[in-house]
Amino acid sequence: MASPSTTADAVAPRSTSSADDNYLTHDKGVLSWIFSLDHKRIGVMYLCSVLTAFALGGFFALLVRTELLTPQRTIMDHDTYNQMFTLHGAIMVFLVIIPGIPAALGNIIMPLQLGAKDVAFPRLNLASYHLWIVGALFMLSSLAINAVDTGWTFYTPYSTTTSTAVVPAAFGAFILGFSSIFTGLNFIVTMHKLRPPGMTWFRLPLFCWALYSTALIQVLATPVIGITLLMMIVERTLHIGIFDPTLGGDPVLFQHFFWFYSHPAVYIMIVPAFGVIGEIIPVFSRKRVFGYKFIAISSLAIAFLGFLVWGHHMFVSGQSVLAGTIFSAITFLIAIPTAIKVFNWITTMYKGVIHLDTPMLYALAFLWVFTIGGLTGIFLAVMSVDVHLHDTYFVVAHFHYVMMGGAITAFMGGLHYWWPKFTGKMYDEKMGRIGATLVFLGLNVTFFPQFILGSRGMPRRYYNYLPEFQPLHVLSTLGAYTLGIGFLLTAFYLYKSLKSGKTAPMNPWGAATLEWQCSSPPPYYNFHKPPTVTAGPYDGYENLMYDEKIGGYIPRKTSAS
Amino acid sequence: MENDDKPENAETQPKSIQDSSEELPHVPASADMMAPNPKLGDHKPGTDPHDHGLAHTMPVWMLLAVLGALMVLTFLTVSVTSFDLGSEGNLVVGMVIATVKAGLVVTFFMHLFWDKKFHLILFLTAVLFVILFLSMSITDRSEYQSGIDKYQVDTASAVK
Amino acid sequence: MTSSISTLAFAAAAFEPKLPKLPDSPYFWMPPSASTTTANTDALYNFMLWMSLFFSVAIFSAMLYFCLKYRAKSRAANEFPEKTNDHSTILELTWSVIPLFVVVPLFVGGFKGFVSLRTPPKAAMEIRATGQKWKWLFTYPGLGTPDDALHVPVNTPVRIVINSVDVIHSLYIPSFRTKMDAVPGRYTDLWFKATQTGEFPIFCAEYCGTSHSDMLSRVVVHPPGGYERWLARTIAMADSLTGVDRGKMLYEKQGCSTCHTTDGTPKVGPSWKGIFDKTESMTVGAPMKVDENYLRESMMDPQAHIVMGFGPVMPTYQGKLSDKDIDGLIEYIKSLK
Amino acid sequence: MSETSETVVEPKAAGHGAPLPESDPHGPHDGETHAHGDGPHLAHHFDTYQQQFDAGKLGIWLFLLTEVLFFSGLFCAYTVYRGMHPEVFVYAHYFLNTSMGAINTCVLLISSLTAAWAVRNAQLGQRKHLMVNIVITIACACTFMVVKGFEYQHKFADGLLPGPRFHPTEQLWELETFKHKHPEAAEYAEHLIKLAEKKGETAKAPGIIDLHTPVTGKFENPTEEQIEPLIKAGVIGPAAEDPTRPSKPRNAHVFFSIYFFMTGLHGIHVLAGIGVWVWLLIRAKKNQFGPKYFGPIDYAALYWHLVDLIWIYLFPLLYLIH
Repeated sequence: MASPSTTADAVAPRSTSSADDNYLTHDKGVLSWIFSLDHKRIGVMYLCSVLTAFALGGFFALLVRTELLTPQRTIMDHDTYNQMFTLHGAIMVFLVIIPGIPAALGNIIMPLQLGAKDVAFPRLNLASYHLWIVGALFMLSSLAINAVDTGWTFYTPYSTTTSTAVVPAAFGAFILGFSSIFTGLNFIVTMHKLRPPGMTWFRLPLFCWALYSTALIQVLATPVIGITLLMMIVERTLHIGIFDPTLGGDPVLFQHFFWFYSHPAVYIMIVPAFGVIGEIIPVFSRKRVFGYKFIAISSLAIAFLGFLVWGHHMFVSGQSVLAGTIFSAITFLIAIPTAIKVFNWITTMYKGVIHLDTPMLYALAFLWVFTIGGLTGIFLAVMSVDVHLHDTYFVVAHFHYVMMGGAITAFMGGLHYWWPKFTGKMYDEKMGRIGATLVFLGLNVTFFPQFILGSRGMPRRYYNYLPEFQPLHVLSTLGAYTLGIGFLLTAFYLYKSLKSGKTAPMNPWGAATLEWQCSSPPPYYNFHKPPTVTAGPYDGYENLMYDEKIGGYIPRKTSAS
Repeated sequence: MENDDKPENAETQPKSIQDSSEELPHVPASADMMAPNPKLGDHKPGTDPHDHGLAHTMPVWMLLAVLGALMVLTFLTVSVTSFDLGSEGNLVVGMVIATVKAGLVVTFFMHLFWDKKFHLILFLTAVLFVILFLSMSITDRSEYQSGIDKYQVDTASAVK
Repeated sequence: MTSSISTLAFAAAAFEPKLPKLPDSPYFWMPPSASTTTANTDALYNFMLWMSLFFSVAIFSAMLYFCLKYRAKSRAANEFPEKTNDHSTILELTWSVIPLFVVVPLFVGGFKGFVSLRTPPKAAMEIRATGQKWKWLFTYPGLGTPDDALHVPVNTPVRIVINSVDVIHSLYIPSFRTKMDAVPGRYTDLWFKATQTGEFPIFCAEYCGTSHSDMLSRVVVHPPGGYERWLARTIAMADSLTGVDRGKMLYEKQGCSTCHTTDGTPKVGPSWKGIFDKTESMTVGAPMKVDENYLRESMMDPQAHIVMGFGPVMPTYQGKLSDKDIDGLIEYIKSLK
Repeated sequence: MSETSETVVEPKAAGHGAPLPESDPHGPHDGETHAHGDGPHLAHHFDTYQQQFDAGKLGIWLFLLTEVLFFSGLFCAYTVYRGMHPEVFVYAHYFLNTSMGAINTCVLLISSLTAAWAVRNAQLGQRKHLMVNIVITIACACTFMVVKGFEYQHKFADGLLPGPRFHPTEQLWELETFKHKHPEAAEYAEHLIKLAEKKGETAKAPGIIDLHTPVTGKFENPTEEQIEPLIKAGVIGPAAEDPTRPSKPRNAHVFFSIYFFMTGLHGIHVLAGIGVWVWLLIRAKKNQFGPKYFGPIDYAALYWHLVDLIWIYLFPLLYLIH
């Protein structure tokens, strides 16, 4: 057992050039990556895979938006269009957003933030990644055979009767579910059992709290989608008559099964985003986060309430009035913890010293976009209004504001925030700011017109549409192109930073959480001695000084003398 | 949230073993392993006489007694089907017996009685969520059943 | 002879497939309001619109103001914020409770509106709607053949009993702010009382495959007496039409035109032009000659033999077409040389 | 932020915690080998055996949580269909072999005992007893699968398959289990069938429509015992597939869909369990378990008890329908 570190160690300044032995250089060769048990390497592999999937899903999105430039055929036929939006949805949900923040960024950062040497079960962690790859291959094999055209929701009986390759896609999602369960399980145990001395629950960084809440949902909800997809696959192949009405089954039951997972899954996607924002805002405001406990507990509250509201996706599905009423009532309660978070973040900025670097720009974009996404969610929770808006572009706009605008914006923010840490390189800050601005503008131009379209009655998943809707569709497509350019620019300068970026200092942003006390990139074993934690995750900014020579923060010398 | 931040009790030396006919020559617990661990510790040894090092050890008589009880309950649940207790009565009795059996397995075979309370909470959470899932789906289902029945009557008469 | 020609001309004009037009709306956000069911929805929607505007303006301006006011000069300046509280239970409880006060009335309002949307008056006139890939068919009391448009009298409560023959569809009338899924294997329903005469579009709102976006229809709200006149005219016409004319009418009305063209281009199903007497290879089994028997089988048991290159998507018309109808369709197909 | 009292009071370090040396003086590490010299089974990122054991235990409990929810979908489907079509379940349960189910229950309970006993053996370092208990567990699991295999074989042979392949070779009233329980009803059903055949295909036969048509002989006034079991099983009455004669209830195949899905998925779990136990037997033979390291046995036993637990519910739900 390691003894607690001494004070002298604590303030000794360290050079930033300790990159000669870090997790990136520790072992060589492709196999040392593919079979690595190191959480950082697994996280980096996850990140690369998720970004590849994101590019693919984004490409499909651009094709879909291009097709919608005109009310009739533009570049593809009906069926191709249906396959494109299905693949866009399935890839973005199962391959990008769900693993995006927890499995990629969380894997790299969470054990470091916690002060642990690794996650609790490194092999399970690697298995989770390998399962992700297998699941992704299954999903893409559907693309190669005859791409699935059911929409990402796999509603029966359409999914059990269509002629496209539903089984590989659904089986892929089934496998990805296990990948997600393994990550969640691992994170819960890690946070319970591998905290170093002094790291109390209320000293956990908010990112860890968010990942903990997410992991609970992953463990509790994901098995249900597993069994649901399995039943759907068996229904399709053996016709067992559980979901197929011609054999005595009930398609609405499928929707209950599906949304029992997929609504909590929405929180698997957005709660980690809250965590990232909770890290960025205090660091870039140089101020403790306001109302730490309320934010931490509200993540848990959202995770729990998220299980009780799945039926709000089914107000017009033939669900009973009784069930609809219960689900609607609980749905409104989610507004409370969500509002707490937004208000607390804004208050954190009050009287701070705000640095508008790229991560902070993404965080501000998140606040803007998520506020709109959250408020429009209230429209959809009101039952009578939802009857009009359900399955229209209003819903499309709402969940893109939350998923794309919330989860992806936070993911981009987190990526930029931790980029210097896990790559050891700085990116071009000016380009970063331009990229963030383009993404923010693109987002709003793409999705805001869709609120109007939806309110006016434009149904979703439409290939042809009434000519009256065209101007707003054109605007939306132009926004999508802007988004595309923003992401291309981002990819370009991030790639450039890997090749020729400045060496990153240990602590470029002046953060106080533990990951910034490792070198950049971190050493193979993170912490030789478990660090002793004596303060909260957002304490002690006043003990850090910006040093222009190294371009990062170092402990303030005066406190040692 | 449980609090696992209390420094751990150091008293974890194994108890003498009564019924080990072929005790292995295992290395005595190293000082390192048994050292006070300030890091974690929702495990509080020394509070129960069957605690053996890392976890609780079940006495043999208890294991056998539990199996006996389970067997008796299995016999009971089979024999009760020959009595007519109404359309739902038999189902309820069957489920009650099954739940008692499950309770025995969880409490004794799975050590949950001596295990950390958090594990119990986890298990109960799973049960709670299953109940939630089932009850809402089934409530809704029984509410809209009439639409299905009417349709089935119509289609049945249409076929004729 | 002359009467037959004039009927044909009339039929052609009446069944010309056309895109429903979205009527001009007096509102920016919403389509026109044309039934009694819109009041609750529109009121709540507008309330939320203003509430959202208020909250987002408040949040955005606070955020932007803080960014400008408290912006750091540079990192090198090493500024530190003045000490402020890092939590305030009273403040945080306040903004936990504020949303509660906002959402409770919203829930109650939405609940009331929803219950009234789902509770048709007892005296409502009943029309059946059947969704199939990719067509809505409406069956009226007293009219044997279904129609592809929804005709209703103004100021009369109408209950639509919905079901589907294949996959889930959703009957959506934006101008009435109402929508209901058509679920195979059961009935669902919706009701409304139209307050404006005219034509309003109907969409299918639940994704149902290839031509989901072409599954459009219209609701025609007739002025007083107009519905009865329309019904009488349609019944008379349905009885009088025979042979090719009947087939052509059914082609337009029964959804055949969604998948089969009459100009030779294959769509979801084979084109009817010149198909009669042709020998086609089948997906399963030996090639078959497209004769009267094959055509009849295709309507009654569409999956039995499928022409090569097409999918098993056609619903059965068993029980929906009379012998007279089938003969008419066959005659019509024969006429398309 | 700190609300908890600290045992180690330190001056505030820069930021969140104390710093760390850059590199590990213990030299390179590969995978899970340890750096502490504590013993062969302590993974590098754990400090003590206790920590490692507790982590594993929490992990396996979380895994059991996912298993419970995984099966919950099937239990939900079961409950919905039982509520919707009670007659199908009454009808179908006559086709199941209760004694085989009961034997399997006992076999699985015994294996659960030996699994729990194996944990005790591992904790006490009794290698031979441990191996004996694991072998018994595996033997019981194999017995379970063999019995299950016989059951499946009978079902296949009798045409009791899910979905459109459901073509039972025997009618309900021809079954021994049914005849034994309701002899009068079986006789009455045979009589109705004969009657229907005599009247010809088109004739209005008994069954639902005119169940009480005057017939001669001992079936003139059918008694409760003759009719009730048939109506409850959906053989005659509104749920029957064929309204003109005794038949199977509509959608009877759904029961067998659920039966095969539930028992099949459970069987896969038993097979996985056998695999795990074989692996642990090999490790036990190598003398790898002792008081400091018995986690794998404990975790496998917990998994095994859960498999048992699910069967405890499946048995009355599938085999003991009244």
